Amino acid sequence: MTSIAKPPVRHPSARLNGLGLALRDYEGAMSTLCAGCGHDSVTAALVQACWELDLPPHRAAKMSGIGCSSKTTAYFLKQSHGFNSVHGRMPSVTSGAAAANRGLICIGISGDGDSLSIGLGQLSHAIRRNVDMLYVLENNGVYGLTKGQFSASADLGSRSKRGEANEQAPIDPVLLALALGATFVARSFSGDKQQLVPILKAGLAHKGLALIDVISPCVSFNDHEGSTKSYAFTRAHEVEAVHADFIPLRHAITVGEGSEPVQVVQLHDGSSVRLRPTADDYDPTDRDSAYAHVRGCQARGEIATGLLFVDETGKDMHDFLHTVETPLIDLPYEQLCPGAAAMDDLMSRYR
Amino acid sequence: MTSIAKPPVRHPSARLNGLGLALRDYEGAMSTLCAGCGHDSVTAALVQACWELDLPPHRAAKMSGIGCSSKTTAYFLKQSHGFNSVHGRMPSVTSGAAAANRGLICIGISGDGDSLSIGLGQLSHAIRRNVDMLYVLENNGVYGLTKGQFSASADLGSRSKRGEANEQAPIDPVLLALALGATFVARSFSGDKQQLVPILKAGLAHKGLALIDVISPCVSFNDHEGSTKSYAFTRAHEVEAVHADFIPLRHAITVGEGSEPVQVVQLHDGSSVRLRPTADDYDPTDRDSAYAHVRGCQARGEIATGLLFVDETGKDMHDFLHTVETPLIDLPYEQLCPGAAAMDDLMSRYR
Amino acid sequence: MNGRNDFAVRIGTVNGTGSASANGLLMQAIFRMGVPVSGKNIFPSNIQGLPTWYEIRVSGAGWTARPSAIDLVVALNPATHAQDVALVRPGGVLLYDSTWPLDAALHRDDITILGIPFGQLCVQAFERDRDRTLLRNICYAGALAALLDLELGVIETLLTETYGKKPHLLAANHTAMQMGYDAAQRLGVCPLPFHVARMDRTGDAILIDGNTACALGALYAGATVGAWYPITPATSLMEAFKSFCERYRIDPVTKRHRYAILQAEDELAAAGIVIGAGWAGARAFTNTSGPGISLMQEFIGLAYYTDIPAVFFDVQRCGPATGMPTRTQQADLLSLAYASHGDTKHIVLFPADPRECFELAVQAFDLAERFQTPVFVASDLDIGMNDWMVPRFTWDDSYRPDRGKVLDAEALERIQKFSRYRDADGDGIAARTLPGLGGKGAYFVRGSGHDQHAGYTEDAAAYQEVVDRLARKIAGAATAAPAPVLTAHGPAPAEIGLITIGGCDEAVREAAAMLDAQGHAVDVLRVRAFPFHADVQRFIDSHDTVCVVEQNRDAQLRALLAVELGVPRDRMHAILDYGGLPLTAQVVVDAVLALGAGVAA
Amino acid sequence: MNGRNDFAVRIGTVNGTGSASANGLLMQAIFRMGVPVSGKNIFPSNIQGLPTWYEIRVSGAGWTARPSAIDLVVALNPATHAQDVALVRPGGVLLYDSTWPLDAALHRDDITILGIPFGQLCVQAFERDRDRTLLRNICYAGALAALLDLELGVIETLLTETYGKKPHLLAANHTAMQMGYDAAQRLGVCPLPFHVARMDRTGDAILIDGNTACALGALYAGATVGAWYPITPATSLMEAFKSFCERYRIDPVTKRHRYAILQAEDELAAAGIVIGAGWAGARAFTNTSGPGISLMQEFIGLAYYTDIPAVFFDVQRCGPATGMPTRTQQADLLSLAYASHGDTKHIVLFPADPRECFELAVQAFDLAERFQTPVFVASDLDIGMNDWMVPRFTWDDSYRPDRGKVLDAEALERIQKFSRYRDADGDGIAARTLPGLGGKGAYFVRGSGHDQHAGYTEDAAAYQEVVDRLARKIAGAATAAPAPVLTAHGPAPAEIGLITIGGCDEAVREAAAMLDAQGHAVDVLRVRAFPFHADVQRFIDSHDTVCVVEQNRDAQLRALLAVELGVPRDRMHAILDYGGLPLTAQVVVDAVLALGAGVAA
Ligand SMILES: Cc1ncc(C[n+]2csc(CCOP(=O)(O)OP(=O)(O)O)c2C)c(N)n1
Ligand SMILES: Cc1ncc(C[n+]2csc(CCOP(=O)(O)OP(=O)(O)O)c2C)c(N)n1
Ligand code: SF4
Ligand code: SF4
Ligand SMILES: [Mg+2]
Ligand SMILES: [Mg+2]
Repeated sequence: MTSIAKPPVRHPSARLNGLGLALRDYEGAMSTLCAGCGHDSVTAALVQACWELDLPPHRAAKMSGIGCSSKTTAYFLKQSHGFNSVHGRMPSVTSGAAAANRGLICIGISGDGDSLSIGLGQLSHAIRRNVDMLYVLENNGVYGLTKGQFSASADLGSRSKRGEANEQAPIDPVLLALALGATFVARSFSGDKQQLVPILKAGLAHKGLALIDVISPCVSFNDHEGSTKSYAFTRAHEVEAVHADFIPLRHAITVGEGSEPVQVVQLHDGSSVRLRPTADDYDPTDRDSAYAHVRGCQARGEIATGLLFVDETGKDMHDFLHTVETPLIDLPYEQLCPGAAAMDDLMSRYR
Repeated sequence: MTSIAKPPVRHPSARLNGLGLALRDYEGAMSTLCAGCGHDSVTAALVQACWELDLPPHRAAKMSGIGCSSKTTAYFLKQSHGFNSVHGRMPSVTSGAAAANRGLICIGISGDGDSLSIGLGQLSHAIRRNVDMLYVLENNGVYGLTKGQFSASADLGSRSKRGEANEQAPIDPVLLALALGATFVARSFSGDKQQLVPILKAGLAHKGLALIDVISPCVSFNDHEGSTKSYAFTRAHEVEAVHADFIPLRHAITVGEGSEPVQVVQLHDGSSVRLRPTADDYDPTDRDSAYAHVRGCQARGEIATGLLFVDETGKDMHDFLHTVETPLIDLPYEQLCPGAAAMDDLMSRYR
Repeated sequence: MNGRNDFAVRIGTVNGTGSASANGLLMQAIFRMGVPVSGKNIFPSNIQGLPTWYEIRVSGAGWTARPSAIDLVVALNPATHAQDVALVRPGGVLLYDSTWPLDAALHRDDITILGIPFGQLCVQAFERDRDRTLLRNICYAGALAALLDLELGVIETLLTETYGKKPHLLAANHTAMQMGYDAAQRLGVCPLPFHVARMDRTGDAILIDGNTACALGALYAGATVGAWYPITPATSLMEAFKSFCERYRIDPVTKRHRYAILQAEDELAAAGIVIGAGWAGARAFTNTSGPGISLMQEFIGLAYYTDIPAVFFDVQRCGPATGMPTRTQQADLLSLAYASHGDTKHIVLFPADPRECFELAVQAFDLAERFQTPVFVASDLDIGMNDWMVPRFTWDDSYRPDRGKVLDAEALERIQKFSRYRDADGDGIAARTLPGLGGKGAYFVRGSGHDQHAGYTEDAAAYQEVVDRLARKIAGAATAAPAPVLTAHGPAPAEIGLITIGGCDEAVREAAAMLDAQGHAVDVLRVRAFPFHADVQRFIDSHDTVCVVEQNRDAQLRALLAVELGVPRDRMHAILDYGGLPLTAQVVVDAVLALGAGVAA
Repeated sequence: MNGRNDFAVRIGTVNGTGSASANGLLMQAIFRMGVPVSGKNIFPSNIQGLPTWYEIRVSGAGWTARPSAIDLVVALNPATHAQDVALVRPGGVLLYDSTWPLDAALHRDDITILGIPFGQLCVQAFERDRDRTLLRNICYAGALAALLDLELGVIETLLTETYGKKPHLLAANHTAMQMGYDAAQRLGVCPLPFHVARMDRTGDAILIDGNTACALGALYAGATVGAWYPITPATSLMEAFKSFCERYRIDPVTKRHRYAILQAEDELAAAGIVIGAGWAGARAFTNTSGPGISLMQEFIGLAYYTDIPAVFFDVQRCGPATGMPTRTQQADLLSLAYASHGDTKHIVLFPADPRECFELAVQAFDLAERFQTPVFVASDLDIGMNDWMVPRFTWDDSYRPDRGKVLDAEALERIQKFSRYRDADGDGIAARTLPGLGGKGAYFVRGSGHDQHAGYTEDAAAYQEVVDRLARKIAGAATAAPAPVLTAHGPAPAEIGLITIGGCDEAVREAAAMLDAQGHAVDVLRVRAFPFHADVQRFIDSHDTVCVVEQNRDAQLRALLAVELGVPRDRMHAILDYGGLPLTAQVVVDAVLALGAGVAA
């Protein structure tokens, strides 16, 4: 594989966003994933979401581990710095980058192998630390890049290409995140851009870690009959709990259209998500009802999708750290070094 | 520290168990933990439980990671093999030992640092693999052996000895285990031997991984005013959901005494636990109600204890592996090596 | 390299299009014609759509190293035309898929350029897209059959063996093959000057890859527990072990397994499982590559310090970091030899080809149990994933595993006190007991300081006694581990001695022959184990010029020789090749000749 | 060692009983009397109830290495009476707590045995159990004050400084001290032949431990991100950094922090955080010990291969595995120098004492940013956790961090195309940009194969260009890193050259002086950085007999010298000490003399 740059032609009539950028400006290198791979749809949704959000490319930091999914970071936001780190350890690298420069908008991309096997501890602790980041888990139930072994998210009874059934219960990142106290938990489907784009936008605007589990089928190793992470199966079993509309800061917020119950969650930057539950009495701001809903869907063989839970009041890593507003990397050295006089003074403590 | 062997004097009138062994036969080396450390009470409960269960010491394998808690394995069952491995990795070592010799009764001891920080991934995956083992998590909210830093189970607002308040939300091993599909989940308190011993016994008899979160105060670093893992705080806030009585195989099972509602769960070796919920309508065989109960307690500032959930129907690691009944280490070499004729035959596949 | 039964072909195509079976077919056909053949797959680290190459070398003389020059390039991927054209040796041939044009700028006068519209032919002949893609490969194989004079009968037999049960597929493959064959014939150049002619030099050989061979070794050694985490290029080792177990290790009555394969959550866990299983008495192993070795460092030190047997297959790939997962290297040598913090030293075995993978895998388990310590088998991508022609494997039914010093209940009876780490025999190896035994055989394993009785200690002398014993133990392994293999130029030492390791062997021996042909006498010594056998020292002492040929940037084998044998570093010339492709003889020849004055005829 | 201002005391007690403050009091008092003093804490890896020792050495000549012999043992723990009695040098003194009897079998004729019932005195004098335990320490300190002729005024001042704000405590401490003092006076032996007499040799010195000093270095270097996972003996480094930051790095107005300290979930995460922060442009560091280094191997390789600065403090302890966490060693040298799989080589700095910890910590950050690579500061438990007497630290306000080649928006404007890994200056160091810059400065970091433009590659030449650059870059660090320190016997090279490293320095220089006194001329060279400075080679070349003195079993420093400089291994005699305690001069002297014939007077 070699990264293939796309020709930088801009269509004259291309629509521009608030920053005067076209959609193409949010794209990256040409994908080298398999034709039809779910991950490429996630890329497209990310491009769309960032463009619609007027996200300044230079402020983004694209973070990933290793896997087909983790290659996604190369395929969008070519004008942003990116970091394809080591397998399962993206969360810690992102924590460090975010600690050093709180001005960065961290976009982490991972896979089910990367996040739920080797990286389960790091994902869990990034949730606990509530690093301010978007965390997209491109979930296909297999290790794509190493050719199709079951991952920890493979469902009970799901069959491999060779026909073997998975016997171990899956780890559901959504339940895990809810149990660990995540402040933004969603699930979506790479095949459902309508649903995915607003969730990505809300996740980007959320303060703290926004975990989005995206079912993203692997056409090479897990899209066959008998797989529960195929396009067909996901389409047939997806049940949206809450539809999210994202309303950027600059738009007026209109609450409740018609008779539909709508809940508006104000995000820390002033933007908001309008949550329209499709299930009765579903409260996306109540952690326990979200958990119960997901479990209920599981019991019925359904896949709960949508923005399942959001808590905009939680503290994030920088709150815990009590760091100054200025990114640490921008502090002048003079504010960091106590200097010679302080040293002399200090030395008397050691006599 | 040097391991100090206790003098092997046996009191003539000592009560003997079914194997003709006295309680002292289940003890280990002299503890080198701090006087009053909760972990020593857990040790005593383990000794009691193993003795009462007539557990054959030679069949036990005592497994641990690193920490004060992990030293526990040295202090009981001196006639058993033990393995004090590396920090946070006891679950994998135990998985290997159990895979090699399914005849072993694996007793894993860990701490909150060992299991919820560095070892979170391994604990989670041992749960998923449902290794047949007792997993005792001696939880004191701090790293004892490294002198009292907050661990990932430190509660919000709990204060360190120096007075600093913990700001990050705790990881609750019980919620985590329930979310991950553990088949036996309990919480107890090292100060409550009455409750702890039967739970340990049930855990030992359980087929699959039995996780017992034992609040086990650290007198040196986390037993002060302001700590939420102190003896005093735990005593004051403990709420028992279900009281477990363990009934060994050889005893007759008497269901329901008096008017108390009692539920009997048959364990795979024929023994059983009698669960007596102290809360109305608590069903310890329902994962979701257990989860809800623990969350409910949390919300009220209570600590849910007791045998919270048990599912005796789950498959364990050897079920997933479809391994033969004979421990792998006992298979004669002849049953393992295909031999020369098979080799000759096989070679034709490579021509 | 440019004659009958002496040439090389390189096929450039796109991965995920199914060319592997066509390449295998070609290899197999040549092999069945009795002519030594070898193949190297040069593939990208992705699943579909990127350039990939396959090199086939035909060598009546039996050389199977990667070819130093390419006689015929088959260019099926327009994206790599430039690269592909450049690779043809002067006087060689380029065959391209003329469905797409070849840029005129790429034309070369010094080669023959042939075009066959494989793509177009398949579009005309087949309906479904998938078939068109897949059968294009068989189509070029057919063309090569004509160009290289392969026996059609052999090819037909192979097709029948593969597709016999699916007549529809068989027919389609036959059609595609014939189509390519005919098209090539029409070019009027068949056979090419370099082509295949039946011989009888493969009768006792097989074509097999090293990962399969390692798996077979583990199977025959009686390994029962395998734990791993997927990683290229190690993955297929456990996959092969699994399929062997499914064939040979299922209880015929209960259908239950006489093995346990655990796909762990990561490499740390895989190492832990293997160590737990080894402690419990099973022969256990894991397979991984560089990143996994880095992650296992802590656990490796634990097993070393607590005398626990475990076998680690490191199928090396190009480092550092993630590096090039589909390229080969021998750059984990230092990481393995001294793995883990603190003072450690480990037994490492270096197979040179799949046959040795099999043999050394078996020995690895014996050494691990005998010395109660981690043993590494350092293979690499080239050995592990490419098909090599090697003598068929044989098995001696009288083999019994060397379990080392394990005390059972009876043996325990006979001794007063069991001290787990007491060096009773003076060889540094202390007897162990297995969990499940209990009683006075029970002991406590700890990675923390312990004395010879396995008791906790912080006492300097008691601590030192144990680590000194470990040093003696591992030193003893130098004699027990496989001795180096000498390929001598004559009875007396030659002037030049080449020391090499692992898969470099083929190319180095070929280089020696080439140098010989140019009047330079060269002996070759291939090291097979660390710590080093005394013969290695002797070899160095008896050669004026010593070169160490290896595939890494930093001359890691040479470094180990300098440290362990005390040979001055500069007494050994480093010949290094680390671009990620298997070594060719020419690289070695050039390097030796470049030593210049020092090398006399 | 047995005279005025030249002797050593060893105090044996039980940990968790508060003896540290008494030992500190004694150290401080001697120090304030102007007499050079050093202390070594020999403590168990648990929290409470086990034997622990503290050694104080008084040396008017200024030697601060661990003493080779003990003149006075204070035995407060009956459990270790046997050991403690055995340790007294012939002619020395044993002082025991006669509250408990001393087994008659332990009596020795060649020493003076004194008893004071410290426990009993405190039971009589104090009410509460806790006070009785704690004040027993001050009581023995009082006795030592009498026996060693410490100035009471100095002690009173110290007590007042510590307890001045708590009159009740001050009074109790005073009572205890006086009680011990009086009891000792009554023995009729005060002062002992070896005792303290005021000098003026500590005026410019401080007493400080290396972990505190490293923390101070990080503070002054402008490090803003610290990530760690607790581990003995590295823990106190981050704790010290935190308390310095709380003092100097809190915004006076908002009370917010100009630093971020993350207690990570494990060492892998700590490494990841530091690398992420380094990439983002912060000066970031982690502190750990051997097991952590093993766990960080994969990440270290990533940072090496992607040119990311990061500082790692490895406070070494006794390995392998968990080893002896409260004992010292220098056994991670190989693990650090070649950390991670694949070809790697890292900059490692070796401070010899706390003052150098401070200086090299600052340099570590400069080197890491200048060379864009992980830099290790290899300290150890002895340096890190014991109080050393060193010259006070000074700071030059003109210091500015060397940020290396970082392109800002303006610089970027001036160039056509930004190629992250292009070696424009021929020094192997390519300019970087920081995230947040965007535009043409944006690039993609990958641990997989990349070319000089940071593009993905699997091409051999493009790959090699990058790893060759890395090799050049690190080679260049040999000159930039701190040069070795020579302690020459005279203007011309002595016959014997001792090479040493880190905390061994004190003992080795003392040994050189001792050997000199016996007529052997010895030069000492202390290596301060890996890769090695050219002076190291010169030193070896100019000495007939070369010994390498280090604290590990496998002569790791010597191995590195053999590999990197090409010095034949056996050209260097290994002098090894690895029982876990700080080195003493006598060990070195004995080893050098044992070389025998080779060493002329
Ligand atoms: C330490 C380490 N172990 C193993 C690998 C091999 N490896 C690369 S990607 C991958 C799994 C990727 O699975 P997932 O995260 O689900 O991504 P997908 O390819 O399915 O999108 C593995 C095991 C590696 N690169 N590093
Ligand atoms: C890899 C590694 N990192 C760090 C340590 C240091 N360490 C020893 S015990 C421990 C924490 C123990 O905490 P916990 O498991 O809660 O046990 P406790 O002492 O509180 O019972 C740590 C961090 C280690 N031994 N190994
Ligand atoms: S293998 Fe699967 S996950 Fe990877 S690129 Fe192909 S379709 Fe996507
Ligand atoms: S430090 Fe705490 S956890 Fe450790 S032994 Fe003491 S009381 Fe127990
Ligand atoms: Mg996946
Ligand atoms: Mg703890």
